[in-house]
Amino acid sequence: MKCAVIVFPASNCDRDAHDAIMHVTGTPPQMVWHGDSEVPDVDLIVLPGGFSYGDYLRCGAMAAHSRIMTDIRRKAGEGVAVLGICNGFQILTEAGLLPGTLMRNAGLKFVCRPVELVVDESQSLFTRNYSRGERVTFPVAHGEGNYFASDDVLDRLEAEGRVAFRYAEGENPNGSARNIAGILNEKRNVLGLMPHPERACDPLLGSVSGRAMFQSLLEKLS
Amino acid sequence: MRARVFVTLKPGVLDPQGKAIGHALNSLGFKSVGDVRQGKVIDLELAETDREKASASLRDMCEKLLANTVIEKYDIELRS
Amino acid sequence: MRARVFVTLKPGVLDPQGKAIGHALNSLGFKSVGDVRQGKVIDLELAETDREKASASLRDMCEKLLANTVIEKYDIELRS
Amino acid sequence: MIPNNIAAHGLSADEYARIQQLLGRDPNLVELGIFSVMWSEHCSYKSTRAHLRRLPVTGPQVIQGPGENAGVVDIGDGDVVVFKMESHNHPSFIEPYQGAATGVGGIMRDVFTMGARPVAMMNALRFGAPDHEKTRHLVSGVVAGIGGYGNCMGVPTVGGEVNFHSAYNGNILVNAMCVGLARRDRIFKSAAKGIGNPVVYVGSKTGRDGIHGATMASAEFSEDSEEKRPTVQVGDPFTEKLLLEACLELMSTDAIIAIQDMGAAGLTSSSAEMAGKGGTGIDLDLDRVPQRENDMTAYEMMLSESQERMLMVLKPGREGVAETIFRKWELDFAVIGKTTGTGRMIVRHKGAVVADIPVNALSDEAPVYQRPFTAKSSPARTPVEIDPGRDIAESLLKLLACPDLCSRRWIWEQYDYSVMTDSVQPPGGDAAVVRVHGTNKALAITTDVTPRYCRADPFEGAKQAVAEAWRNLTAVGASPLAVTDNLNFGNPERPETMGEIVRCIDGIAEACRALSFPVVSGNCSLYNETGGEPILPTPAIGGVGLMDDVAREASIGFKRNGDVLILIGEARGELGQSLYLREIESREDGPPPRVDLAVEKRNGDFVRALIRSGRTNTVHDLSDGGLLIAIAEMAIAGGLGAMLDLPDRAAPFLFGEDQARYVIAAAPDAAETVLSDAAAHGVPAIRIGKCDGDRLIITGRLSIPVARMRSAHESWLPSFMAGDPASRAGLAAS
Ligand SMILES: Nc1ncnc2c1ncn2[C@@H]1O[C@H](COP(=O)(O)OP(=O)(O)O)[C@@H](O)[C@H]1O
Ligand SMILES: [Mg+2]
Repeated sequence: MKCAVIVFPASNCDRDAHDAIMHVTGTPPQMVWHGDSEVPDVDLIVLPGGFSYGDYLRCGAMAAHSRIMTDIRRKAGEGVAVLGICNGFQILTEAGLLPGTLMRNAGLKFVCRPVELVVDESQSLFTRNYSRGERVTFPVAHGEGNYFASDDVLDRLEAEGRVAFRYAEGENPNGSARNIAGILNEKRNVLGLMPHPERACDPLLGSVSGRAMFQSLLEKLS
Repeated sequence: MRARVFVTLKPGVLDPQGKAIGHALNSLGFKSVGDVRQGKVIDLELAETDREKASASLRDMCEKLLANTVIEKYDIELRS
Repeated sequence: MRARVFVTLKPGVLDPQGKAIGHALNSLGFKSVGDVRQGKVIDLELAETDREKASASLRDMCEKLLANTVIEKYDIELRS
Repeated sequence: MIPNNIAAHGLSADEYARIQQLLGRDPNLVELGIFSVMWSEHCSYKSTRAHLRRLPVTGPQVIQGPGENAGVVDIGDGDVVVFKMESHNHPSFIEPYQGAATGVGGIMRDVFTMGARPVAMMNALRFGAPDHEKTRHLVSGVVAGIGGYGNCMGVPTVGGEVNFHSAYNGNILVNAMCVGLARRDRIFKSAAKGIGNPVVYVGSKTGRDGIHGATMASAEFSEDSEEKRPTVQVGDPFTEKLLLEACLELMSTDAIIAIQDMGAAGLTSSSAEMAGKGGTGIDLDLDRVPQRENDMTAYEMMLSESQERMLMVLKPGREGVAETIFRKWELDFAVIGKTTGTGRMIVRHKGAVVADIPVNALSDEAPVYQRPFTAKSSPARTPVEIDPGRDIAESLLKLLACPDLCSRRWIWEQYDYSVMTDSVQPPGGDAAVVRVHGTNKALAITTDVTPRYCRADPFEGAKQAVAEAWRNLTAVGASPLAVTDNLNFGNPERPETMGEIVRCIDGIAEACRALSFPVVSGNCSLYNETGGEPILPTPAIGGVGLMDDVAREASIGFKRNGDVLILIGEARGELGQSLYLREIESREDGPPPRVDLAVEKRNGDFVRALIRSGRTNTVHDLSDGGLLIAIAEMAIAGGLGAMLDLPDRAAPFLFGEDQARYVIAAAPDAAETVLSDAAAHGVPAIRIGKCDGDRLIITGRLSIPVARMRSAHESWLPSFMAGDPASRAGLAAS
């Protein structure tokens, strides 16, 4: 599997994403600068977490206009897998590649902790190595992860099986609508999620449940 | 030319922060405070003298960057 | 009564957000944009009909909670 | 020069006379400003310098001791750890969010200036009494500010400490520590060498931020409009993140001769220090300095404390390489001067020379004082009287929920502690454990001091701070390496306060020497007093240790039913200055616990060996609150109870804060070996019970569900903070 991790100004989980992918798949991803006009020919594009452009104005808003995004939009349209984690998820919604938006946490504070998630949809490139209803633990670390969309959009996401992950009952760290933690696009080749699977790939760090996501991708995309 | 852009949440979109401010004000003793909503104000200097052109350009900025039209609306005020 | 409170950074105080927005607008092709500063706007409903009293109370709210007067200033606008 | 103006610049008449003598004339206003900041307590350490010389600063592991931007310690394989702690107390009191945020930014720059990538942040915080009107507001702002900056930088904040005490009502303490990693052969220093080399300014533009308070009073500014007032520094972590990446990128080339961050007194201190250390002169042209505001004066530019800026001396001809990198990261870049052979700092503005000062007048000639002091004698070691009839369960629950002992989760969950995927032990344990990326090694990090001990007995208290840091590192299985300190005190011109400073330094020196735990960097923050009320003497100790095998780490949580609990170390029942006395008996008196450094070392070395040999992976050191609190914390962390069988059930045994002690849990067969080994090493060790069920039980005296202890421990801080309207409204991060 060939993979690229995009580096925006003040991305800060780019190295973590790189290492998790390298660790699970054995191949180092290419690091691609936001100012480039083209992503190399890869099977998976990762938009990592961080504070692109300081999260100023709105999280992900400025990164969504980076030069590289034009090509990402095109490649996503052609079916290349795109994974947006945390700030990457915010960028994907700002870029219109995923519906809805991420608002400030209901508790109005940044929150960092491991949270329990329920895999709500295992029929996707990203989640096929999980089973539906499986519980996994990924850390969250964000100030604006409160997923919001109109009721129609939420109904549609649910009806089409596009809610990939939900926070387990009582675990919602940010007030997100219908406990949504991660969603797929219509063609199911784009996933955005607030929790960090790349921080859950090493037993020393408390959870390895993120590995299955990278393994799913590896098996499907190789 | 100077311009001020207001970016506020659309009616109906929940504003947890505004609500929290309202609560905080009530508990500080400002009992007359009802609904509170918070938005952004962006002040810009523009090297543009034509008001029409400035307006059009500001609208464009709002659509492209300054507002997230999924949840926000914007208003533009030209000054001087 | 409805009121709008503007909370903006005092002149001279660094505004990293405004700076980044200006930068982003320039690189989106809005070359006429110069200095940009960002602030907050807070819309409140008040169960108060006396304008004087409303103003005084709003000023008090700003001093106590809405503005951080070490770095921010505020302006109050009464509407309707 | 008008006497008023001299005083407003914080200079004494004698100091001014000395300046006239050094210059051979009267200084102009710009020069006066430059002297005032360079000769300030903050930059010159004039009250403490003579005493700091007594600290041990060397050791086989030390590569760079005090004197550079941060200390550097060898961790093997060509890797080094670079660290320092620094205070941002006063700014955080004025504007808690920005004060704390820029404190974090400042200490990170100190570390990456040395060529290190920051890998962990710590914060040692002291606030006023919980019921003081400002406390909540300050807590919420400071915590949000630390998180706001550190989180954006993508450097995990992995631990710290927090105390509440009325002595900090008017002077909170915000001490931030940054730990970074570098390669031994890629360390950067600040001595400007060579003549004619370009001096380069990078980072953010210069504004009127945080200009020395003196400017407010000085003549030139008296008629200035509101717009021109110096302002509070606002942090821009986004720019700092770019600056970090750009600097590290440039450091991988060979372009840099010297580099220095612009911290307090910005351009002045960075240029004077670089030239001073390099033995060169320096010429600066202020017209080339990137400026954020119109019409800035030379005085303002030289004294501005705008954040996120660096000064570098480059090899001639490498300006282009550097500029390309900084432009790529969209940062300002300007050649603003050059090194010279004149030994003078010459500043030009609008074509005129506005300052011309011999560089050594600013550094070597800065005043050093032997201030008079009165040293307090140690309090008498008479037994502390207490009410013997109190209910243990009630005391335990009250202590677990008290402001100084309750869980700090409300704080650390606002910090991204898991970014960089090396935080093997997140906040909540004795020391944070951070893996050295891509290796099996790990760093252990802690910050400690018990100010109430230091007030009662500065010498013993300071020894205790070092001993506790050393013990916390040991408790996770690390070998303590070295220390950074942050000496926070009141006004040194008062003999009693100066006595606290002197005795605390003596205590640190003695403990660091005895434990082979040298001081490699540090910071002093004096004049922390309001209305004649000084803070408690607070010499915060930041300790760093090394683990060769990260898999062999111990943590505090109970892990298995049936594990045997062993108390290591002798219990004398020392209740003087204990939290038990303060919280249960409402008294702050008596002598603090004795610190026997030889015993500390012996017991600690024994425990570390147990961890390394795999006999235990459950260890907690005993400190605030004593034995029963430690056991309760272990039970809460592990979600597992214990059945205790204690030789003594009186409060002094249960809650005494005797030093050099640990509780460990070991499997039954390992426990036998531990006890016999201890006997062989002369280490006191007794069996005190076993892990069991979901309650903490002392038969006949106490039986409390772990869940009940947890809720007592977890609820105080969140409910306390819920009383802050600004925090609840999310306005702390304005
Ligand atoms: N300001 C803070 N930021 C992050 N973590 C903190 C802070 N204060 C305390 N902690 C964490 O809470 C735990 C308990 O702190 P403390 O009681 O001071 O530990 P100890 O007594 O072992 O020194 C530690 O893991 C510490 O790192
Ligand atoms: Mg401890």
